[in-house]
Amino acid sequence: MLGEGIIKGLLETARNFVGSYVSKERLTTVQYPEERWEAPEASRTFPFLVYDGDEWLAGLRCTSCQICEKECPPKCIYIEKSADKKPDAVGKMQFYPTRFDIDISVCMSCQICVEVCPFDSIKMDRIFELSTDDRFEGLILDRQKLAKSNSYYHQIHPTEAAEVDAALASERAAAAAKAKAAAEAVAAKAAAAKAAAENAAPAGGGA
Amino acid sequence: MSSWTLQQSTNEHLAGWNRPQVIKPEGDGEVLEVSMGPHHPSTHGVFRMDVKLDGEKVIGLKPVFGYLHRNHEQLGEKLSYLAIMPYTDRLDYFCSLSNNWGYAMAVEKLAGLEVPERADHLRVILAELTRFQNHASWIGFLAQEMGASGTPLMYAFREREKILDLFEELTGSRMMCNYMRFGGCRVDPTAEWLSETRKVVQGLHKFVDEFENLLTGNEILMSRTQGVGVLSHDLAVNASVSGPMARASGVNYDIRKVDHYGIYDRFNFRVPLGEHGDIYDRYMVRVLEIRESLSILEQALKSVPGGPILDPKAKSRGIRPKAGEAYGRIEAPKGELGFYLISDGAGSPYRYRIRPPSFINLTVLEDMCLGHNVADAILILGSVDIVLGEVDR
Amino acid sequence: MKTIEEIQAAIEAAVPGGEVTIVMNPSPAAQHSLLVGAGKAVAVAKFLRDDAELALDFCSNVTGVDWLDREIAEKVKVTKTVTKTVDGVEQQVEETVEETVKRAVPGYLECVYHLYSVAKKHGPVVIRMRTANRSDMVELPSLTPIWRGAEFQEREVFDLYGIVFTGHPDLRRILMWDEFKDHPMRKDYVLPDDFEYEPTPHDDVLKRAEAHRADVAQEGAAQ
Amino acid sequence: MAQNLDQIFVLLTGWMVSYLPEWLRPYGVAVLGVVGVLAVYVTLFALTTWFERKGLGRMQNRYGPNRCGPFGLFQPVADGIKALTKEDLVPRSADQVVHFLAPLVLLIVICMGLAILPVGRNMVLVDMDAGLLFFFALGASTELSVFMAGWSSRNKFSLLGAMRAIAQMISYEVPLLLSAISAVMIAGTLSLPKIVEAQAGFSGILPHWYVFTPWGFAGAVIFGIAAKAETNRCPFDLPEGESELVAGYFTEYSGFKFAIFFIAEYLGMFSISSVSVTLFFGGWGAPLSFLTFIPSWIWFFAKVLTIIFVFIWVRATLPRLRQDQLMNFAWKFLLPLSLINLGVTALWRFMGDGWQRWIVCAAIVIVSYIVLGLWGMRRQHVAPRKYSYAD
Repeated sequence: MLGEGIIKGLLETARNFVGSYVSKERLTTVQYPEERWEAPEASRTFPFLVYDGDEWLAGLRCTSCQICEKECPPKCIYIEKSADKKPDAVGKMQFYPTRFDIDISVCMSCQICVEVCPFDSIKMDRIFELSTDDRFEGLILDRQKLAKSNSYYHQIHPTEAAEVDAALASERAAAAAKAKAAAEAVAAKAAAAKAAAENAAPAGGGA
Repeated sequence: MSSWTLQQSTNEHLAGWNRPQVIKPEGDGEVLEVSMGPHHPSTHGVFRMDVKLDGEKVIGLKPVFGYLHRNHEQLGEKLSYLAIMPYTDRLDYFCSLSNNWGYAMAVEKLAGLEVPERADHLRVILAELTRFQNHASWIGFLAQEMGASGTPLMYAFREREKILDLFEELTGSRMMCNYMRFGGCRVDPTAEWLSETRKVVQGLHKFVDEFENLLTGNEILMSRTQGVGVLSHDLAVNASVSGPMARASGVNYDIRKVDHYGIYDRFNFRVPLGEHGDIYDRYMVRVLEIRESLSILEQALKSVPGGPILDPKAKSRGIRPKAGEAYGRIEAPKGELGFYLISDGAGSPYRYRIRPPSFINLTVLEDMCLGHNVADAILILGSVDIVLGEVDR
Repeated sequence: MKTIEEIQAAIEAAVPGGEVTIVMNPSPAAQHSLLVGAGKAVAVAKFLRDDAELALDFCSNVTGVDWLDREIAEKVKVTKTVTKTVDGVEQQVEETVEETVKRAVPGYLECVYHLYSVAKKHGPVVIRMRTANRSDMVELPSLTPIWRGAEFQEREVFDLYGIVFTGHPDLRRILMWDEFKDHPMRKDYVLPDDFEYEPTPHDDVLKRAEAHRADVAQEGAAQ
Repeated sequence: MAQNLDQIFVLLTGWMVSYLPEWLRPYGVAVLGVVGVLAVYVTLFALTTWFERKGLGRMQNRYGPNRCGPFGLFQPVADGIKALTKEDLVPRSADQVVHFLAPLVLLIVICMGLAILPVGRNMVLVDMDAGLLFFFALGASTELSVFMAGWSSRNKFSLLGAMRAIAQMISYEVPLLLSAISAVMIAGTLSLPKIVEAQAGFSGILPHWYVFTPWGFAGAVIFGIAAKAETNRCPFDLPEGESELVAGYFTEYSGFKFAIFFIAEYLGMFSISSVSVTLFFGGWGAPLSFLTFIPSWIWFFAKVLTIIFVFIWVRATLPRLRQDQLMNFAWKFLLPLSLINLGVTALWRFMGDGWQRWIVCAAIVIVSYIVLGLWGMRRQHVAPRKYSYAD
């Protein structure tokens, strides 16, 4: 009443005026180009494609199954499938994308492509300084621009990448075990066949 | 397409209609027609009011919508259930997590999914944080519309920043969180995140006190808001006004209490009610509501259980609910946010409808503004708490 | 709160000839609805609002739904008199045969109201009204006089679906601009071909992009 | 030495004009004075835009401008360049001549007001006997240009802003004048330098400023409030209320014409704070007796800047009033209070020295403030409220 509230308010702003000089709590602005703020691990901007090893094309995990293309809410992914196959991260022969474009002027960073990808090949990046003067082609990332190494992935999302690597390793081990088992089975079969043949031969001889 | 003719409405038919009162201009009857918006500093984006003025007194006001219309509902009918989720973030871009919850809830009803304990706790925590930051920024915007050069808004944004940091740490994005899934949530928070949230929530008490020091007792704010934009209890109910605006008019209707959705039953909180239904009541109801939100947050953060965060039956991709329909609604910060879904068994909904609270709360804008000043009309519009992303969809 | 059948009975008792039928909702949500005939809809709505026990004073949500014309293939058991030769004697035998009958169900536009009670804190009661068809008989009575909250939402339904609400005080387009011709939420709405250059076209956009490219090429050739 | 420093500008002028022929000297003094005063005030204007943005920023927990030069000090220069290079748009249906004249009239009038301000000992451009009257006469004519701007733009928002401005400025001139009159009554002169001299001297270490008397304090507060309304500053910035009227009467101005309005607003703020410093805060006098060695002109500008800081502080805190409340406040609160204050001043004058007059005068001022305030809030139906919760 009678200006008391106004005076209270004035004191509050005065407190903040002084506070902004003494307390970091109050002056929270990050002065961007000079100061940089470490984004949390979960932070996301646009998708990228993970590749293993050093050769980006050979190591690309993407098998161009096109699930992300179908699920993408704003339809910003465009994939063309290859005619031939190459081994994927697990070692199976798979198709690979001959064209993989993401139009980041359309992408809305929802990370649904990451969620639906069964091959752990598309992940969210943290880069954001992507401005360009070309409105159309400048904002299209093709597969080469999208491809980033697994070590980069480890760098920006360490926890998640470690989990993915562990899962892939076990898959690889399983695949290897399976392959080994298959090979053994083949070998055993061959051996069995040989043995049978050997068995049969004397028998035949006996007859 | 059909050619239609607008039938003249008969008076008998409109007998019971709660129509806005009619004001005749005084004097020579000259009326100044001003089109406020779509580019006006305080119409919250691209909203327009066609105002008829007698001097500075408003004698007619027609809201004009649709400048941000993008046919969101039709978009939804063409997308899979999962792909709609990120689009709901963009309805009321201040409260993406509440929107997520509303939509997830409708789908859960449609598909009959259960939500695990832990996920329910997380949903409550996130929804209340969202409510806090929405209300705090709303108060800032209201003061801004009163001409307070942005100081309360800056303080609100300072605190909002802390909450958005929490959101980013958990969901990966500050505003477009896309966090909830049918039958739970997407990522499990770490223990550090929870303890950090506790710390932030503790700090927010001090902020609300400071905020109230700055504004609540201020004579200018009181004289600007008391007795302005009065909305009666009966009109508020009849015009489907919901949320803090209805409660400021004394309507005891909080969906958290009425529908017992989520696990709100377990927490102790009160529902503040206004008596006069003017802007000051709307302001105070929100202030008291964020204090209650803080209490809910403290209780919820104390009791987060372990366990899964997603219903094991649930799958997010390729969900195809059986034919049928469901209406799910939550108490979003702006009012009753409902999602109405009709499924025909396909991968995308046959009908996807949003009940946007701020759009429907605008129904009574003219009733509240008539007879007041232009300056008050702006303030009344501000007190409705609209976000154009939701109004125009 | 009353069950849906009780509500139906109450309405039948209070508004004779209200043509209220129950539409079951098979989904787990189990929000069944009442189909109200357009003729007495205002009276039914008034009853629902003013009845002391129901007191559905809060019209939460109003929305349109478009149901296209469709053909239903039903298996119907038909009893026919067939002339058969039994044991060398011709006899008239009645026989039940299953036949697939194709029936055209005319499409209609539907308006759905979700009602709640603020006073009694119960709900939802869902009522729906259907137009006779989708082309020329698209009138439904407006419930705005009963629930003011339906005002903008009915305008929206009119705008997006083209249901004409008779007795609505201010039935204009709300989201689309006044000069707009079509009703964009109808299922047979054809998108305008205002194709913009898109670097990564998809699906039907891709088709249209190719068509446009062909157009441009033709024009180039013509010149 | 202190004496010389205090009079440095006077001596400098004397030295410079001494090279001129005898008959030219008065003109030389005038030209040098005008150039000096304009230069100082325009520099101050530039600094103040920076100061205001910095202060507002800090009060709002921001940095404020800090990109142009050290601490963002060159921000005003950048703003000036921006304003100069912007396209000057004139609405097609506007009254071209009046639209062009309005900012010029405003600037000329405001600059004329600077002439009578005593910025230091012996430092006044024109020592008029009726200086205060001249100042208020000029202040009244700023309304003309504001209305010219609003009317000629042919914009509904501009027109509304102009109408608000007229009503507001005319209303607030009354308490502004009445509160100034109390100082005149005690000093017994309308000349600003003489009013300053009347406040000279110290009791112990405290100065004899009018603000340290009951009537002077009330007068200073009323003058300050009315000054905010006269210069359209928050919380009385209705004519340009951004959230309601886009930019009020200068909605349709762009480029340098807009900048002129901006300059005029700030210069008006300076001149009115200078007058309030002169009337109630002892002009160029030092605040404490042992601080007299600091030059008088430094004291004057320090006081002016302090008052400007209060302007900024208030702007950062308060929301805006509504038109009818603004008028009610002027006519039903400020006007009676300033009239009562006038009576109190008279009482003070005739009660003679002694402690009784302090008590009597202070009591009258406080009681009338409380009664008028409570009555005003009752009439506006403004009261704190209690809130209940649903069960």
